[in-house]
Amino acid sequence: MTGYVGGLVFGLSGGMVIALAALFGVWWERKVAGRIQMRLGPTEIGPAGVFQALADTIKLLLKEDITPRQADKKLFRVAPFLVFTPIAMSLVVIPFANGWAPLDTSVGMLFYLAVPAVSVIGILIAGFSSGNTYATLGGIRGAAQMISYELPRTLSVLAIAILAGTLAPVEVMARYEWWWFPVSLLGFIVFFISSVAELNRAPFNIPEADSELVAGYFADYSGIRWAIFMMSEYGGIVATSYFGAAIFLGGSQGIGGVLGVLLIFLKAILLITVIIWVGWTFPRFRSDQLLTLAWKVLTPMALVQIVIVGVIIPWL
Amino acid sequence: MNASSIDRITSDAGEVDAVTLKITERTKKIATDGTPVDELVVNVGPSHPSTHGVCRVITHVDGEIVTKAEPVIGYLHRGVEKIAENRTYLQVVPLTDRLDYVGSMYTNWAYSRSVERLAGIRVPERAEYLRVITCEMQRMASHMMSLGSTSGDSGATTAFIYSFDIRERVIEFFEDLCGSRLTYNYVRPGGVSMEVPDGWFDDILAWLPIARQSLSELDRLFFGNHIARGRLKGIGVLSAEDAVSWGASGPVARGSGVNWDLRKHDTYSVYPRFDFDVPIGSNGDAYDRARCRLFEVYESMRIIEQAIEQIEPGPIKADGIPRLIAPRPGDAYDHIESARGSLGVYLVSDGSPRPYRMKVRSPAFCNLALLPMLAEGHTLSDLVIVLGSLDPVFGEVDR
Amino acid sequence: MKINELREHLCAQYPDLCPLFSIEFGDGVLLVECGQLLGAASDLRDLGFDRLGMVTAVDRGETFEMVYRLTSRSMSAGIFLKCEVPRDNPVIQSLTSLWPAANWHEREVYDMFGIEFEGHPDMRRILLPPEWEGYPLRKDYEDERIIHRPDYI
Amino acid sequence: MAVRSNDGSGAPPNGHIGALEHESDSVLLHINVSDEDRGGVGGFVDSWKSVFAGMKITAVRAMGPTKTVQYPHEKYAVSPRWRGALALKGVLGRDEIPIIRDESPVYNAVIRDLYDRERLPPCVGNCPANVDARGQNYYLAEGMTAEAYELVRERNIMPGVLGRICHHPCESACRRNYYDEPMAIRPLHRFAYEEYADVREERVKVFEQTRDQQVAVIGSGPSGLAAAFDLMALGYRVVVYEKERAPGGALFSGVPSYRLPRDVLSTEINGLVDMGLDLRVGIEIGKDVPIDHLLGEFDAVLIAGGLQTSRIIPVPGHDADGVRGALDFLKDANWKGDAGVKGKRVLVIGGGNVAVDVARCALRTGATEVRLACLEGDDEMPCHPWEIEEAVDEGVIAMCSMGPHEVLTTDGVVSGMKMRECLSVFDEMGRFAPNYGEDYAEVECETVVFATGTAPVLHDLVAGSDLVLNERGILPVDGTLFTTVMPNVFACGEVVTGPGSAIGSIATGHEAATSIHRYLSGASLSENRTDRPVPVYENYQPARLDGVEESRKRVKMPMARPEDRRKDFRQVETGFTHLEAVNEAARCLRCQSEVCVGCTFCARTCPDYAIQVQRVDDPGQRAITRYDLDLSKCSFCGLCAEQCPTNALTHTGQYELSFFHRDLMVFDHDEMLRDCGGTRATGADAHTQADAEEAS
Amino acid sequence: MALVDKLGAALDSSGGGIILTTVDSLADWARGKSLWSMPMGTACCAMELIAGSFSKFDFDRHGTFPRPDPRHVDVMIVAGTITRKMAPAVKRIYEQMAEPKWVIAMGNCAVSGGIFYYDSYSVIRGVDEILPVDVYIAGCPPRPESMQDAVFQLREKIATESIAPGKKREVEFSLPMPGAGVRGGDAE
Repeated sequence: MTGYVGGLVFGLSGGMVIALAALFGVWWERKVAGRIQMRLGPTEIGPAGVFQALADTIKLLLKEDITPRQADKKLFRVAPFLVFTPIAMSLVVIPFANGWAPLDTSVGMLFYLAVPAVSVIGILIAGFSSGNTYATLGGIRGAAQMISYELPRTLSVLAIAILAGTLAPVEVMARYEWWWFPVSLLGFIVFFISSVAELNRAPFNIPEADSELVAGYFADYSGIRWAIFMMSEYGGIVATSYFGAAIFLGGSQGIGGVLGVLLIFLKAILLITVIIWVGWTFPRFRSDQLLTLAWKVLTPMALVQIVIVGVIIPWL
Repeated sequence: MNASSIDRITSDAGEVDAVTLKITERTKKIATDGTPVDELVVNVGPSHPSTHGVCRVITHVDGEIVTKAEPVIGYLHRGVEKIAENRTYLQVVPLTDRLDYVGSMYTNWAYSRSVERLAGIRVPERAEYLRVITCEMQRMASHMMSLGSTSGDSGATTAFIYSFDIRERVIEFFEDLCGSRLTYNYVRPGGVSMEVPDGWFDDILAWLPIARQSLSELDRLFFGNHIARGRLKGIGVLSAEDAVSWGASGPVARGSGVNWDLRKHDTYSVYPRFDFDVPIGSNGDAYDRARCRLFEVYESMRIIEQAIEQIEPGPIKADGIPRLIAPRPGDAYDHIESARGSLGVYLVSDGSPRPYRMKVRSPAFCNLALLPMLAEGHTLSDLVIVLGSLDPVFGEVDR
Repeated sequence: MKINELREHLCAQYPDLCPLFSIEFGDGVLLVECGQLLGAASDLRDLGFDRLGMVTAVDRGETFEMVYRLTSRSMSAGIFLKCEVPRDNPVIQSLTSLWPAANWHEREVYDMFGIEFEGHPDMRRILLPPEWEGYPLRKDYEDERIIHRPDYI
Repeated sequence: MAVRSNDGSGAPPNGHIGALEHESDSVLLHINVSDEDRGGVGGFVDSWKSVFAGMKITAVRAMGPTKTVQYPHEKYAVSPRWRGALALKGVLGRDEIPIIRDESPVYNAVIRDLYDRERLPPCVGNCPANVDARGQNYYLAEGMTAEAYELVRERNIMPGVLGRICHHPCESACRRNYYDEPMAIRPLHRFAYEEYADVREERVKVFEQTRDQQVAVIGSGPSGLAAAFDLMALGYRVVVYEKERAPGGALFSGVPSYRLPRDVLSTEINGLVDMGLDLRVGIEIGKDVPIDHLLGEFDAVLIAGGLQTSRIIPVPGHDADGVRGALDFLKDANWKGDAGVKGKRVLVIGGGNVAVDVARCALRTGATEVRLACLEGDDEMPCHPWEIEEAVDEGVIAMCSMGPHEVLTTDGVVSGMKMRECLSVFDEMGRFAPNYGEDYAEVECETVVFATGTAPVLHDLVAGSDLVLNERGILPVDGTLFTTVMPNVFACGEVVTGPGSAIGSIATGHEAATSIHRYLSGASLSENRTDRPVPVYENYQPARLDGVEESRKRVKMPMARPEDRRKDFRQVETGFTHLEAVNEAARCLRCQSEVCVGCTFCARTCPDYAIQVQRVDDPGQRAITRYDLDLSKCSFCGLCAEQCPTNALTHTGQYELSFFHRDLMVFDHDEMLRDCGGTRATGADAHTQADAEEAS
Repeated sequence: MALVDKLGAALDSSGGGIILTTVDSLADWARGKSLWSMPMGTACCAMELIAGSFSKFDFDRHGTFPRPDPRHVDVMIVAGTITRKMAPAVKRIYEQMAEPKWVIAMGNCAVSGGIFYYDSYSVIRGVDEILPVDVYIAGCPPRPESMQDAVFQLREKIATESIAPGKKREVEFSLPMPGAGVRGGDAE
C-alpha cells in the first residue's frame, strides 16, 4: 500500500516537475527564438512575459477536448499518456544534485536510454488513431526517426560508460574529470544530435513538420491532451539536457549543495538554449536525409568514439 | 516506413469534394486487376501553411513518394475580369493592386501600359524612371517573400524572418511614397500618382548596402546550409524545353536555363539604359530557381542605383489625360517582367469609358500548371518545396 | 523585331497566311478561320513562335472571338492569333497537342465562356466549382447573387 | 560580363557563364546561378562548417538589437501619406459663403492667395477677370439680386453686356459639368442686369473724386471702361474719349445687335456715366485732339483703342470690287443696318467668332446664300462650337478644310472664289503653316468677306509723341504691367493682346488701372505685383444626361426659333424668368476649399461604390443631407481624396479600425466630420522599452 | 461538451457565484492573454498577417502566435477574400476548432467583400455570412497594428464571457469606437 501511495506521490511530483519544466521551457524557447528573430517574444504577462506559458496552459486546460469522429477513440485518448509517461519516468534517474537522483540505480544510463524510447509507441498510436492522413504520416515518420536514432544515441553514451566504468549517472558525475570532455567530444555531438532527433525537435521535427503535415501526429489533438504532448516534448528537452550535462559535461563536478544544483542547472540551461538555437537556425531534414545522417554519419561517428575511448583506456 | 505495408490506409482517389484540411474517408479500394491499391490520398489545402494562399493539391502518395499531385485552383477566384468590365479605366487600377498582392506595382504597371497603348498616351520620362525604381523595389520585396517562404517551407523560420526583414524595409519605403503597405495604386495610366517625398532616393541609396549585407547573410544562412541544399537540389527538375512549351516564364524558366527576360529581350520603358545581367540556372531544380531570385535581387539593386542616378526632374503624369479615359475601339496587349514572369494585360475597348474585356495573363497561373509534372516522384516534403519554388500568388493565379 | 519585318518573314514563309495578317495597336494580328486554327498555329510555331502566352476569348455577341497570344524568343516578338467561334456551337480545336501550356488556359476559357475544345485531355472547370452553372464572362451571364453597382449619372 | 559574388564579399563565384546558349544572335549577358563546383559543401567538413556558420549568424542576430515596435505603447510613425480612414474637413451649410471682393489694386493678390491655397472656385479661377460667379449665384439664390449685380459689376463692369456676349470660360470650368450640366452663369449675369433695372435709380452711387490726379482713357471699349471704372473707384477723375458717335467700341461696332441689343449697352454705359464717368464721344485723338495735348493735361493716358481694321489675304483678285474686311462689314451692318449684300450671295473666309458674326449678319441683312469657308476641319474651328451650331441652324453653310486660292472676277467685280483643299493647318511644331492639297472648288458669290484677322490703326494716334510703333504697326507694350515706353502712357485691351474676348479685354483694363494707380501714387509698378494666376482647370467630361432628373439639369435658356431669328436683328436668347433664375442659381455647388460641397466626385470615382452623397438644391435649402462612407467596402485606394476638388475629403492616418458590428462601419455625415487630429500614430509617445531590454 | 462547460454549468446551477466569478476571471484572463490564431489567410491581408508575427510587429508579445492547425487555436483570423468555392473549407475549419473560439474578420474583403462587393459573382459578401464574427477590422489591407488592436478589442469582449453556458459576466464595458486610444497590454 505504501508503495502505491509513494508511487502516486512520486508520480504527481514528477508530473509537477515536468509541468514546471515545460512552462519554463516554452517561455525560454519563445524568448530565445524571439531574440534570434530580432523580436521580443512574450512581454505581457509577468516580468518579461515569464507567465505567458502559464496562461497558455490554463487556457488549454479550459479548452474543449475534441475526439474526432473518425478516430479510434480509446487509443486516441490514451496516446498522450503513453508518450508522457515514459518521458516522466526517465526523469527519475536524472541526477539533479551532486550525488542525488530520485532513483539512484546502477543501471541509470540504461534506464534513461531505454524508457523514453517507449514513447514511440505512443506517437505511433497517436498518429494512427487520429484517422487523419497527416497524423498517420507523422506517426510513421516519428516511429522511423526514433528507432533510427536509438542506436547512435546508445553508442555515444557507451563511451562515457567505458570511461567512467559505471552505468549510474550519479557515479559518472562523481568520477568526472575535465579531460573526458575532449576525449568524448565526438560522442557528445552524436548524443546531442540524436537526442534532438529523438525529441522530434527542429531540425528533426519531420513528424510534426508544420509546413508539410500541419502538426503531424498530434494534429487532431486539442486542449489538455495536446498540452500533454507539448509537456512531454519540453519535459524531454529538460531530461535530455540534464542527462547530457551530467554525463558529458560533468554535471555538478562533485560540488555538493546548492552550488552543485546550480551548476548542473546552468549546464542544462546551456544545453536547452543550444537545442533551441539549433532548432531555430536550420531547415528541416527530409526523411531520407534524416536516415542518411543517422546511419551514415552518426553511427560511424559513435563507433569511432568507442574506438577512441577503447584505445585510450589501456593508457590510463 | 512505407505506408503500403499498412493496407488499412487506402483511399479513394476520386473526386473529393469536401474541401477540408484533412481527409477522413478511408475506404479500401480494389484496382481493376484485383490488387489492392495502396495509395494514401493526402489533401493539401486549400488552407495549408505551405500552399502560399489557397491552393489545394490532391496528392496521392505511396509511402512518402508522391505518385500524383493534382492542383485544384480557383479558391481565390474573385471575378476581377468581370468586375473590371463594370469599372472605369481609373477604377480598375485598385483592382489590379489586389491581383498580384505580393507585387502590386507590376499589375498596376502592366495594366497601365495596356491602357496607354490603347489610348495612345505617352508617359513622361520621370514617370518611367519612377516606375522602374518602384517595380525593381517591388521585385526585391516579392523575391524576398518567395525566398523567405521557400526557407519557411523547408522549416527554416528564422531565414524567413530575415528575408521578411528586408521586405519590410521596402514596404516602409512604399508607405512613405504612396501611403499604403501593399495595395499601392501608384502606377496609373499616364504616369504615376505621386511625386516622391523629400529624401526618399537618398534613404534608398543609404539602405541598399545594408540590404546587400543582410542578403548575403541570408544567403549564407540558408543557401549555404548543407541541409537546405539537400532539400532544394535536384528537386522538381524542369527542362528548358518543357519550360518553353509549358509557357513558363520568370525565374521558373530562367532557372531551367531559358534565357528570357522581357526587360532584356523584349525591352520596354527605360530598361535599355541600365546595365544589368540576367541570372540563369542550368539544372532547373528548385535550388536554381531560388538562386535566380536571389541574384535578381542583386540585379534589381543595381538597376535602382542606376535609375536614381539617371532620374531627372520633370512631370510625373502625361498631360491632358481626361478624367474618364475612353480609348478608341480596339484591343491591345502589353506585358512587363514581373517577379513571377511575363505579366500581360489584354484589354478590349468598345469606345466607352469602361473596358469591354480585361484579361490578365498571369505568369503564376502558367507556372503553377507545371506542379503535377515537377512534384511527381518526390516525397511529400518536397511537394511544398516544389510548390514554393514556383512562387504562385493566388490572387494572380485565380484572378 | 519590327512588326514589318515580321510581316515580311511571315509572308515569305507562309504566303497563304499573309493576307490574314494585320497590324493593330502595334501588334501583329492573324485572323484565321476556326478550321485553320491548328494549322496556322503549327505554322507559327515552326516560324519561331515557340511560346503560347495566353488563350482567351472575347464575347462579341453573335460570336466569341478566340484570342491566342504567341511569343517568339528568337524574334523577341509577339503575335495575336484570332478566330471567331459561333455562339450557338462554341467548339474549337485544342492546341494542347502543340503546347501543353494550352491545357489550363483552355480549361479557363471553357470555365468562363463555355467554349469546348476538341482534343483537350481534361475538359473540366478550373476556377469555379464543378457544380457551377453558367459561364460568367459571357455578357449575358445573369446570377441572382450578383449585386450590380449603383449607377451614378 | 559583370559577375558579382553572392556573398557580398566582392569575389566572383566560380559560376559558369552562359550555361545554356540562347538561340538569338545577340550576345546577352547573364549570370549562372548554379554553383555545383563552388567548393563542395557536399563534403563532411564543409557541411559541418556550414552548420556552424549558420549558427553564428543567428547568434549574432540574437545578440543584436530587436526591431520590434511595441505597439500600444509606442507607435510606428506612419507616413504622412498613409491612407487611413477617410474624413471630411467640412460640409457646406447654409451659412454665408465667402465673397471674393476687394478693391482693384489688391484684387490680384487676393486671387493669387486663394489660388495658392487652392481655395479658388474654378469659375472664378477660369474667368480672366476673376468675376465672382459663385457669389453672384449665392446672392441670386438668396434673393439679393441687386447685390448680385453689384458684385458682378465690380469686375465685369457691364453685366448686362457680358451676360449676353461672353464666351463664359467660367461655365466650362464649372464642377457641375461632371455632375450633370454646368451652371448657367452667363444668363444669370443677364438676369441680374434685368432685375437691376428696377432699382438702378435708387442704388446709384456716384464715385467721389478724392484725388486730384486725372486720367485720360482713349477708347470706350470694354477695356477702357473697365480701367475707367477702377480708377473712378479709386478716386481719380477719368475722362474717356471715343472717336465714334456712340460709346462702346467694339461692343457697338463689332457685335451684331441680335446678340447685344443697343439699349443694353447704352444702359450699362449710362450707368457708368451716372457714377461719375466723364465720357466724350466724337473726339478722335490724333485727329481732333493731338495726343500731346492729352499728355499735358492729364497725369496719365491709357490707350484702349482696340482693333480698327481687317486684314485681307493677298490672294489674286483681292482688290476686286466686292471683297471686304469683316470689321467694315460689321460696322456697316451695325451702324447702317444694311451691309449692301441684299439679294447677294456671300462667302465668308475665316473660322473664328467674327466670321460667324459676319455670316449671321449677312443673313439678317438679306443675303440669299451665306457660306463660311475655313481652313480648319469642322471639329477644330476656332470659334465657339455653340456659335457655329446656331449659325448652321439659321442656314449658314459651313465649308471646312478649305483655303482661299483666288478671287474670281468678272470685270473687276467679284463673281466667285476658287478654293483649295487644306490638309492640315499647323505643322508639327504647332506653327501656322497650312498644307494644301490638290483639290480645288469654285464657289459662286458676289461678295467675299475676309474675317481672317484684324489689326490696330495707331499711326495718327501716336503722331507727335514719343511713342513709336513697330514695323507691323503695333505699339510695343509690356504684357503684364501694360506700360509703354512713356512712363505716363499705358495701354490695354486688344491693342495689347490682339484679337481676344471681351472679358479678356476687361481683365487687361483692370490690370492697367492697377498700374496707373501705382504709377500715380508713386509706388513701384512691379513690386508685390502678383502674376495673374491661370488655373488649369481640366475640362470636365460632360456627364451623361439620360438619367438625370429634370430638376437637376441646367435651366434651358429660351431661344427664338431659327427661322424667325434669321429675319431680323432681335435678340436670339430671350432671358430667364425670375423662378427659372432662382432655381438655376440654387444649383450652384458653392465650391469652397476644404468644405464638401456635395459634388459627388468621390462617389463617382470610388471603385467600391462605398460613398453615398445626397444633396438638396432647392433655393434657400441648399445643403448636403447625406454623406455616408461604408468603411467596410472602402478599399483605401485614395482615388476619392485625390479627386476631391475642394480638398475636403482626406485620408487621416487612423488605422485602428476594429468594430464589434458591421453596422458601426458605416460612417455617416457626423462621423466623417470627426476630429482626427490626434489619432495619427506618431512616434511622440514612444517608450524606449526595447532599448531598456537591450540594456538588460 | 468540454469538461469546463460542465464545471461552469454545475457552478452556475449550484449557486457557486463567487467561485464562478473567480474561475471566470481566471479563464477570461488566460483566454484573453493567450489567443492563438488560425491564420486563415487567403489574399492580400495574409501578407500583413505574416508581417504581423515577424520582427517588426511581433504578435507573440501579446501571446498571439499563429498555428496552422485548427485544433490548437482559439481565434480564426479570416484575412482575405472568401469565395464561394472557399467558403465550405473555411466553415469546415471553423468547425474543427475547439471551443471556445472566436473569429476576427480582417480586412474589408472578409468584412463585406470590400472592393469585390459589387458585380462579383463568386465572392462571399462578408465572412459573417458563414461564421459568427466577433471583431471586424476595416482596412484594405489593415496594418498589422490594426490586427493587434483587434486582439485587444477581442480581449475586452472575452472579458464579458463566462464559462457557464449562456451566461454573461457583468463588467464595465462599452462598445469601443474607432480611435478610442490605447488599449490592452502591458509593456515589458
